[in-house]
Formats: sequence, C-alpha cells, structure tokens
Amino acid sequence: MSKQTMMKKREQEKRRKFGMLIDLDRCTGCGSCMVACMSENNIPFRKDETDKLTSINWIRVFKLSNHKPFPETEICFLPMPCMHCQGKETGHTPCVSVCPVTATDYDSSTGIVSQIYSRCFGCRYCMVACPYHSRSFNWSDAVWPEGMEKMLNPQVSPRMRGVVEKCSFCYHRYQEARDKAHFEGRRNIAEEAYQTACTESCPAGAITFGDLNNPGHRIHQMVQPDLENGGRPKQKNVFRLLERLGTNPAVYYSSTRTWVRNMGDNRLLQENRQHTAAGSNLQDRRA
Amino acid sequence: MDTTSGTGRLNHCSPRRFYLQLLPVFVLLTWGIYAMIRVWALGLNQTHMNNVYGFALWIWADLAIIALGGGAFFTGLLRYILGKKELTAIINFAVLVGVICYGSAMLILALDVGQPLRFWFIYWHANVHSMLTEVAFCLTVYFVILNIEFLPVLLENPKLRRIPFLKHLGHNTHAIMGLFAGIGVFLSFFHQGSLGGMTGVLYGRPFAYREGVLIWPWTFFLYTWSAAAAGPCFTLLTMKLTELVSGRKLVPDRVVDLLARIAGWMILSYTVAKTIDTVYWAGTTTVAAGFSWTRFYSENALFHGYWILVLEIIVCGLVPGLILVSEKGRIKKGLLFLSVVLVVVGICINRWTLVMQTVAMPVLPFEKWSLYLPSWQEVATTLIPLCSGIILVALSYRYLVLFPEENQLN
Amino acid sequence: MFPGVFEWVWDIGHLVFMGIFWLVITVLISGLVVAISRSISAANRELLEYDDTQSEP
Amino acid sequence: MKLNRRGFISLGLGATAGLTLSPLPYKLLDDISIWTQNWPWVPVPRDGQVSFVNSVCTLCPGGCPITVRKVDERVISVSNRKETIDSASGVCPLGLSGPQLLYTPTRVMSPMLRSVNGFQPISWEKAISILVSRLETLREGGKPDKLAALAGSNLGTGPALMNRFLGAFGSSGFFHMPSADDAWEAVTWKLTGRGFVPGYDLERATTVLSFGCAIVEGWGSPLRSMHARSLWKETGTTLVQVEPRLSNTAAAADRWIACNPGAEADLALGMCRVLLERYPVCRDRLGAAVTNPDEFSSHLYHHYSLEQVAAMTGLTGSMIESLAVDFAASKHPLAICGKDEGRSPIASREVFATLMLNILVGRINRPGGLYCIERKSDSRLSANFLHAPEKVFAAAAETSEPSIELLLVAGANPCYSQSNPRKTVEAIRKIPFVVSFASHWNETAMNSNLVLPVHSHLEGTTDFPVYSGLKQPKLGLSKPVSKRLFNSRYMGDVLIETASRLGDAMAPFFPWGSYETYLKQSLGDRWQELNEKTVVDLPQPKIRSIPMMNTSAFHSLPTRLTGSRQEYPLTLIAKVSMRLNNNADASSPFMMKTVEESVLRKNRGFVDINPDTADEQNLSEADSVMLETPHGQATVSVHLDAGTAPGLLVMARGLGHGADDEYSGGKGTNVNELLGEMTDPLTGYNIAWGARAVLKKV
Repeated sequence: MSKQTMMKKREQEKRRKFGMLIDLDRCTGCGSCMVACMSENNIPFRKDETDKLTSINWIRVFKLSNHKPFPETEICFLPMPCMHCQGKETGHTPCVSVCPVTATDYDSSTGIVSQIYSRCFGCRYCMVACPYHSRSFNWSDAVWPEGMEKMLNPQVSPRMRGVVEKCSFCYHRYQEARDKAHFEGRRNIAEEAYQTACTESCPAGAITFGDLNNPGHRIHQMVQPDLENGGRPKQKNVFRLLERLGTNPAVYYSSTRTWVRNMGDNRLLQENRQHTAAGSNLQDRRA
Repeated sequence: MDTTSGTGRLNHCSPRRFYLQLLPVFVLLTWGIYAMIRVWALGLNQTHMNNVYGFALWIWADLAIIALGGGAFFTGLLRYILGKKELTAIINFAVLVGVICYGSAMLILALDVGQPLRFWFIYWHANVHSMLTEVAFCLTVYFVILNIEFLPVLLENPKLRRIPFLKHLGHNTHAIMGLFAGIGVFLSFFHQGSLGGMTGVLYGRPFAYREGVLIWPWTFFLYTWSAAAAGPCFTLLTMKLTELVSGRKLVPDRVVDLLARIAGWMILSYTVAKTIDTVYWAGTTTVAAGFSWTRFYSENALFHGYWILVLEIIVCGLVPGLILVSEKGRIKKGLLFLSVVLVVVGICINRWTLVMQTVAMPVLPFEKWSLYLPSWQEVATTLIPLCSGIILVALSYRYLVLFPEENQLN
Repeated sequence: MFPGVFEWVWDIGHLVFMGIFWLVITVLISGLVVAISRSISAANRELLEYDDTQSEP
Repeated sequence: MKLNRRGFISLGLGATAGLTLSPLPYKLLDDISIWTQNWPWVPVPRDGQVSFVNSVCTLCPGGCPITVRKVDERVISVSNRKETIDSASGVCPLGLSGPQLLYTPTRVMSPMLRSVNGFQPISWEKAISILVSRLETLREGGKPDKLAALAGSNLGTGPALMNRFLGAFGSSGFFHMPSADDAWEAVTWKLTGRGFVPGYDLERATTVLSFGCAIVEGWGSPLRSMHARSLWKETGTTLVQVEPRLSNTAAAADRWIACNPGAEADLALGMCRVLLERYPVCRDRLGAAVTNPDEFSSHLYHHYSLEQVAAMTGLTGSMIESLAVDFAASKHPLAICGKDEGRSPIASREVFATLMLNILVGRINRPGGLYCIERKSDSRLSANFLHAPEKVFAAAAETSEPSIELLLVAGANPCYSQSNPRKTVEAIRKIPFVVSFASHWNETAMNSNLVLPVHSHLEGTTDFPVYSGLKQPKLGLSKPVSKRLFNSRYMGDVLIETASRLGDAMAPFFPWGSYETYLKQSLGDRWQELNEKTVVDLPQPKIRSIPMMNTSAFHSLPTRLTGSRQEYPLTLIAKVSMRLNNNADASSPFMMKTVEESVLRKNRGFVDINPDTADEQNLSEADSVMLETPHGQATVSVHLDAGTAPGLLVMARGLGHGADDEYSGGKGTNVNELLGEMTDPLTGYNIAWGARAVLKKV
C-alpha cells in the first residue's frame, strides 16, 4: 500500500474514539446512571422536576413497549446519554456543525463532543439540530439549597443560566487518566483508568465503555465497529439509534429481542408494524 | 400651523389628534417592552419554550419578518440595479419597511438568546460553517446599509435640510445609492438564503433536511426566492394600509401594477420550485433517512396535517400567483390585494412549519409529538415589531417624504 | 473575526467567508467616507460663499 | 456659531472614530464576557485533596459496600469501585444519593423540644435532663413498664443497647419494625420449634421461581440481587416471575406468570400438589420432612386441584402444570418469596408454601437452594408475637389510661411506613411524651415532643448485620466518612449518659464510657478485621436438617381483603422502584428527579390501570380521579399501562411524605394510607398486600 495510506493508518491507530455499548437485555431501568451522572457533573435539581421537557438530564432512561395487550406486553429500558456523533463526515456532527460560536466541538483525538459553557450564548440551534434530544438548556438559574453546594464536584464547573449543556462522557475523568498516564510516562490509557460515572454506577453491568479504535478494549470486540463506515457495528444484535440519518453515534445498543432493535430505526419499525397489521387483518378475515 | 410637519403637505391632522390615535399602539408597545424587560431580567423561563422546542414563536417571527422585509432589497434591486425608474414612487417606503423589519428581527434575536450579553461572540468566535453565523453577519451589515439607504429620506426633512452638511450628505449618499443597494442585494441574497439553510442543513431532522449544491441546501435558494416574492407583496400591503388610514392615494396604479406583476411571477415560479422540492424531498430525501413523508403529516394531523401543504402551496402560492400575473386579476384592486395578503400569509405559514413542525416532530421512534403554546411574554414581545412598525410608519409619513408622487396624486 | 482572536483558523472556508465580509465592510466604509467628506467640503464651500455674501455692504 | 457647528461635526466624527479605534469597546466586551461567566449565585466548588473512604451503606437493610469520594472534608460522590472493571459493581440510586442526604437542610441540627409554638432548639444538657426527669417520674410512679421503645430493626448494637436500657429500667416494651425475616422466624418457629431465616443461594440456582420478589427493584440486598440477575444472563439461569403486573423484574424475567394478586401461595401449593401427584421422590421428600404427610396431601387434594388453583390464580391448569414440571426438571430449582423488596412481613401461608415447594424439590441446604439460617431470639419472638407495633400503639391509644407514657423511637418512622399512618399519628400523639432519635426530620419526629439528632449514615461508626436472604449473612461496619456537620450524637451515647444520670439502679448496666467503646467490646476480636475489611462474614449456625414439622396449623389461613366487591370492584396494590426511597425516609432530590412522568406530575401521584379497565370506567390518560379503599381515599391521576392486569390499580411506594422537605414533601400519596391492615392469623403481623378499591371521577 502507498506511504500515504500507511501514514493514514498510523494516524487512525494513534486516534482514540471513545464509545459506549449499552446492553438493553441487562438494563433494569433502576436509574442509577442518572443519579450518578447528576452527582458527578453537578447537575442542578429543582423543587419540581416532573416537567421532563424543562428538566436538565445528561442521561435519560426511556421505557420502550412492544405495545401488545396484557399479558403479552413487553417493556425495555433504554438509557440515552449524548451520542457523541462522529457526523456524516468526521467532525460534521449535527450540533457541532451548526453552533455559530464554536461552543461545541468534535475532538477527533477522542471522539468526544465537547460543550464550552462560558462560550455558549444560548441560541439553542444545537438543540434543534440534535435528533436525540440529548441537550438541555438552563432555563433558570441553578440554585443549591443551603449547605448542599458542599457536594459539588470541583472537576466540573456548574453552569450559569441561559446556556446549553449535555453529557461529556465525563471528559474530566479522561483528562485525569491522561495526566496520570503522562505523569507515569505512559502513552496508553488503561481501559479501567477512564470509565464514565454512569458505567461505574450501573448495578446491572449493562454499560461497557472504552476506546472503539483499540482492539484491546472490550467494547471493540463487543461492537466490532466498521471504521470505514463511520463505525457501523458488525457484531450481531448490536445497533445504533437512527443509523440511517448518518449521524454515526459513538453509543451502541445491543439486544437479542427483535422488537427492541426495531425501536432504533423508523423504517424497520414501520415495516414491522405493517406486517403485524397485515397479519391481524388475515386473522380478522378468518374470524 | 398646518405646515408644521414641513413636508409641504396641507390638511395634516393636529399633533394632538395624531398622537391620540396612536395611543392604543403605544399602550400595546409598553406591554411588549414590559415583557421584554421581564425576559431579560428573569431569563427564558418566562417563555414556554423547552428542551424540545428550542426554537419557537420568536425564531418563526424572525424568519417571517426578514422574509417580509425582503421588499427592500428586491425593490432596491429593481430600482437601482435594473433601473426600473417608476419604482422611485415606492422605494422610500420599501426601505422604511425594511429598516423596521430588520431592526425588529435583531431585537427578537437579542431576546431569544440565553446570554444576550454574549451576543458579540457570534462575530468574535464565528464558526463560519454555521448558517446562523452567516445570517448574523449579513443581517448586521445589511441593517447598517438599510439605514444608509434610509438616510436621504430622513435628510429630506426641511428642518434637517437647513443644516448644509446634512443636506449635502443626503444628496451625496443618494448619489452613490447604487453601490449600497448593490451590496444590500448581495448580502440579502445570502442571509435570506442562510435562513433557509438554517433548517435545511439539519440532517438530524428529516422534516427540515434538504439536499443541495455545495454547502447550500435547496431551502437556501427557496428562501431567497420566496422573500423576493413576498417582500414586495408586504410592501404593497403596508402601503395599502397606509393609504386606507391616511385616506389619500400614495402610489400611482401603474407602479402598484408593475410591482404586483413582478411579485406575481416570482411567487408563481417559487411555487413551482417549492412543489418540485417537496416532491423530491418526500420521494427521496426522507426515504433515505428511513422515514415515509406521510408520517410527518398523518401522526398529528390536527396541528401538522396535509392541510398545511394545501394551504401553503395551492391557496397561498398557486392561486395568488395566477391572479397577480394575469392582467384581469390585477385590474380588480380588491383581488390584487387579496392575493397580496395570501402571499404574505403563505410565506408566514412556510416559515412556521419549517421551524415548528421540525421541532415538534419526534425523530426517535419512541418519542412523542410535543405541542407548544407561547407564553404571554412571548406574544407580547412578538407584538413589539408590529407596534413599533405602525408608529415609525406613522411618524415617517407625517414628517418625511415617503411617497414622492403623493402630492400629484392628490 | 480578527486574526489572533482565539481559534482563528486559516482554512479555506474561513478565508472565503471572512474575506468577503471584510471586503464588504471596506467598500461600505469607503463609500460612507466619500459621501461624508464630499458633504463636509461642500458644506464648507457653501459657508464661505455665505460669508462672502454677508461681507458685502 | 458657524465655527461651533463645524467644530461640532468634526468633533463628533473624530470622537466616534477615536472610540471605535481605541481598545475601550473591546476591553469592555471582554469584561462582559468574563462577567457573564461569574454570576454571583453560581457556586464555584473549591478544589482540594481527593481521597476515597470505603464504608458500608446503611440506608437500607441491604448493607452494600460503598466507596465515598472526598475533596478535602467535602463528600462528593458515592461509588463502588472494583479493581477489575468486569467484576460486579455499581450502586443503587439511594446509595448514590448519600452526599445529598448528608448535606440536606432537612437534617436535625440540634436537639429540638416541641412547645406550644413549634419546635425550639435546646442544648443536649437540657434535652437529656428532660428525658431523665421523665424516666424518674415513671420510676417513682412505680410504672417503669409504661416506657416503650421502637427501633427500626432488632439487629446490631444500637437496638441491643436500647433493649438493654429498657430491660434495666424494668420494661419489656421494646419493639422493632417487623421484617420479612421476623415472619420467617415466627413461621419456622411454629413449624419446627427452631426459628430460621432463608439464605437463598441465588448465584448457583438454575431456575429461580420468584413469588413477586422485585429482584431488580431493590429486593433483599439490592446490589447482590441485581448482580445475581446479571449473572443468570450468562449462566443461563431462568427467572420465572409470578406477579400480577409487568414490573421491571417481570420484564427482566425469562418468563412472566401474570398471577392474580395475593394468590401466590395458592399457586405454590397447587404446584406442590402437581409434584406430589407426578413424582414419587417428592412424596418421599414430604414424608421425610413432615409428621403428617397424608393430612397435608389430602388437604392439597381437596383444596388445590388444578381447576381450583386456576380459579384462584387466574392461570390455566396446563400453565400451572407445566410450571411445576419445568421447575422440578431444572437442576437447581429455587423458589423465593417476599413481595416487592421482601422486607415487610410475609404471610405465613406464603412462607409455608414456599418452604414446602423447596422441600419437595429437595433444595433445602443444598447448592443453589434454600439454606436455613438459625436466629435464636425466641424471647424476643414471644415478646413480639401478636404484638406488632401498630397494634400496641392502637391499644395505647384506645385505653383511657395510656399503656405507654414515654416512647423512644430510633431508626424508625412508623408515622409514614406503618399501615394506616394516620391512625399511628393519632396514637403517637396520645402518648404523653415521645422522644425520637433522628438524623433527618421525618413524619414521626414531627409528631414527637423531643427530637434528638443522631449521626447520619456517613458520620458515625456502626456495626450493620445483613441477612436479607444472603446465603452467608454479612457484618458490615459503616465508617465516619465525613466530620459531623451538626450537633448530633450516637443514640448509644445518649442512652449511656441517661443511664448514668439515673443513678445506681441503671448505671451498672452501662459501664462503658461511650458507645464506641461498647461497640468495640461487643465486636471483640472481630473489630480489627472488620475495621480493615468493612465487611466480614457473620458466623451464623446453619440448621443442617430441619426438625420434622407438623403442617396442620397452616392448612387454613384465610387472608381476605376487607370490603365488598360490589362497593369496591377494583384491587389496589403497591409497586416499588429503585428511583424512590421505599424505606422510612424521604427520597433525595436527585431520586425525585428520576421519577417518571407516569408516576408523578406536579404534586399529583398516578395509579397504573389497564387500558381496557380504563375504558370500562371511561377514563383516559392523566384523568384525575378519587381513589377510595375501605381504609382511606386520595385524589390521583390514572396512567394507562398495558402491563397492568385488568381490574388492578397500582400505586408507587415512597411518595406522599410530610411537607417538611420541599423536594419530596407533599408529592403524591403515601400508599400505606390506602392499603390499611390485614393481620396474619399466625404471626399477628400486618401482611396487607393490597386493598379493594373504587375510582370516582372528580
């Protein structure tokens, strides 16, 4: 192969691309990931958090249903952090490409989509661009009750009113691990040295986090990302949400249940619905 | 005395009566300003926007206002670049409307951002790949140009003319107006387009996403086009309203007819283009994204149903287009202005759906449609442009020469 | 916006965009300068003439 | 004049040009950008020395190991770090809320005395002298037996000390909130004469038949159960969930058996019958275990035919049969019981049926089976038997001359967590003087006369024995992770000081200078090891072989819901969720934030209802209704949920706390107020698993 392509390959190897695989058959919807994230990232809380449309969450747990009547009903929980999309062509992430002030950026050395709170001026264009609704806006001032500000994590700066925030894959933990490695004169960052708060807190062990480009990391084997195709999973039963949009998320899901996998793709879902509809019609005719 | 207004026109109403008539508008404006202050002081929790409706009433108002303000650049293009002299009768007014629209648009943007004091980051840390950056740059510069274009009109005021410098300034700026108008047209083409690009580039939002050429999605061109069509219509509409209020004839019929005819051809051609765009989008773009276009209109048919397409493309596009291009249609003034209204409404609907339906529509299969009702603060602030518009037009009409041929006509 | 401002990049898109922007600004300002300077001089001339007419008995 | 004008113009232009070119505007903008980043009200957390402390979470009986991350003296977060990432770890939402529960403003900050105008802070000195004088009056009045105490549990040194205190004072009125283990103990005690609690070998079982146990929603020791379930995914163990609704556990199970609510025991006995009919080996096992096998079998034959069981459970006969056959066919089948989190007392029948099922498949004291862990507390049993706290309070309230004059409450919140909380509040308020030891304000503290602040779960050293279905019970040691924030003390220290003040009659029984000395002494040589490891095995004798038992007492134990079907056509049951604190205290703000819209909206709680049932009642999503049971009523909204059995109403536990905390207070309804009581005829515990209910549109 030509020198250039070899150089490219070496580049590729040097680059990290952190990603997440969530096993939907293991997830129990307990909510630990959400709470762990809140406490790790100084996410504010209000007296009434029942309006989920104005509530700030870096990771949300959806409850999917197969919409069948009792007792054929099945449900499945789907945790959703920021997908850290690689974008159609690398870096052309839906939100990053539209931010007028470069307040959010795709770091091609980690595959993490950053958010600079002190830069964001709150136009919310990124929120409109994100098909996953992974971004939250600070509609009000964050207020910590007397004494509770003591629990704030110094590694993450609290946000001011009027800016957008989102999951950062606990970037500060990456920095910590990187600095530690650098200090110890190592290049590579051990898999266990950098794990997100949600991964760490999951009692069901449903979340796997690591470097998709690193064959040594478990996630690489569990997903087998096709790096030529924006990291499309080669592994059976592994899928991404809205694959067809070409956002190329770094968050993968796996489930052995077909109806769950269909939930990630509008067309599959539709076709599936049509099939079942046809089926029921037949039954009707027979009846 | 009667000639106090100094525009050399007689039978002006007394200042007292003039301002009394404007009083309700001022009241409404005060309400809007109160809401505006609340929003700036207390933050965007004053609105009913949420994490799904990141864009809402305000952004729609922005897009609509700027489209309608397009009359200034398009009339400018016809008058100064293509040299349609007869449009002199209305160009001043068109520019005034433009100034008002763009001024309001910028005000609303200042309200809409969460950190207004950081507004200048958009220039300072500009991300040139963002359509919004393009909009912001062009908008600001073009607003300056509009003011320059309006300067001569302002300096026509005899009181100001007494100052030689200003008199000459007015004359000189007018002399090189072609240059300014030229830049204005150039910029308008881009920012009108970029506004369309804003939603067009959202490849995460199948309802809004469009393919295109280079960095520009089709909506980029459609927006410029529709603005060129709707702008003049809005100018004509506001002019007509001014005529009704003042009870005087302000612009000769041939001018109205000319502008209406051009607008007619624009809207008609736009409708054709829009139809092609829609068909291609429905048949190809959305399918590639894994959607069937019917879903966009059937799942929430009451608020976002097929009726929107019919209303926007047929009723507010094709119909007025056909009327305006036909001699017979334009002869009947009632019909002419009806279709002008339709065009204006049509463009507002178009901007509405592209903002609202885009965010209302769930992309994830397991999310639901979410609906939104603006808070009174949003409504009140959105009325500011209307009120300030009325007031500015009234004042300008009273103290400036907006319609050069007014006196001959009366 | 200005070279030197944090994150200023020299890529093609940046150059084109900023190039056009500054071009427009330059044209605009020069246009204004011309108009203003002409007006000032004209105004002064007028004033002088005015003075002359005054100075005649 | 002319000059002026000219000067004016040039000046104006000059000034504008000058200003724009000067650095002033840009400096100004820069300042603005900095200023907009430092709103005065946005806190800037101080950085500092990071440290990790291993401890044990005592927020629920699970006693899971935790690692607390600190920056200087500040507690930042709770985790459960492991050396290798793929080894089981994680923390539940409640455990993760540790820092919030430590720093919350709802902490009791100093001793508080209730007076006519609310609670007033007082000194410890004063507080203790009040307590002492109260005790002295009791003693001088010759009625020391009118002193009673209620503890959260009967495990560990805290309750032991309290019990000792009462004993020394001359009162037998020590109670604790009854638990599932107490029910097991009582039942097995009745059956065999030896009380034991179940030690489930979940990890090695190959089929787990769960009678409504919320395995992934906090059952037993929550993390351990969760890990077990994840393990099953790998080992291929089948989880069969018997539950009337599609709970998260049912959803996580390999098979969901939608059995009628309250019919779990019937299903189990039905399965027993199938086993006895089909397999001689089962008959042999029965013969080896009970003194009256024929009586038991004939009882089954008469009352638990497939048809009868099908009628009771709402399942088909074939389903029941296959269930039994598959269960018996599995290598290591294990039946477990204890609805929801399996902490409140279980119906005797259910314990009995589950035990029998495990006996018939021969899984007692066998790998992957049910180990019998002895608990020798017969004295306490006899004391507690048919004396569940709610009854005692009720009695105390009814008699004209109160049977309790001074009540000490520690680690319990009966005014919320007991059935009929309203009744309990009345009863408690009738007691002349109530002292509660509490780290946080709760419903019971609000209703006491004297509130004494104790250390929160991250501030003190406490031993924490954990049974909750563990095959090998554990002893944990919770460490003082944070320095004490408020003027709080150990309950033990207060008791010791009080005793010494009460003079020679009491002092000799409490020779230790402080609670910690007592703790060290009582732990003896295990203290060192425990201090290092924070969790050690609790040496607990297993009963190798259960004594022959007589089942006759268990053949007819009617537990029917009160109220008529005509009047109350529906059935209300409760559901638990990891996102809410289902124990005595309120949920943390973070937990409240994770609660779904279908459970709570604004301050209105929801009940799940099957869409068809909703149609019959012509209700649609989020309609608000008046929910009435024979025990109480509440305004709620309905949530249409296909996973809920027709005719069933499901309400979340852990809501409707007293309004003292604006983050959790006054939100939703406390389901205990609607469920009321259902007394178990053998143990006397409240085993209300539901209530007849009716919905009325409002």
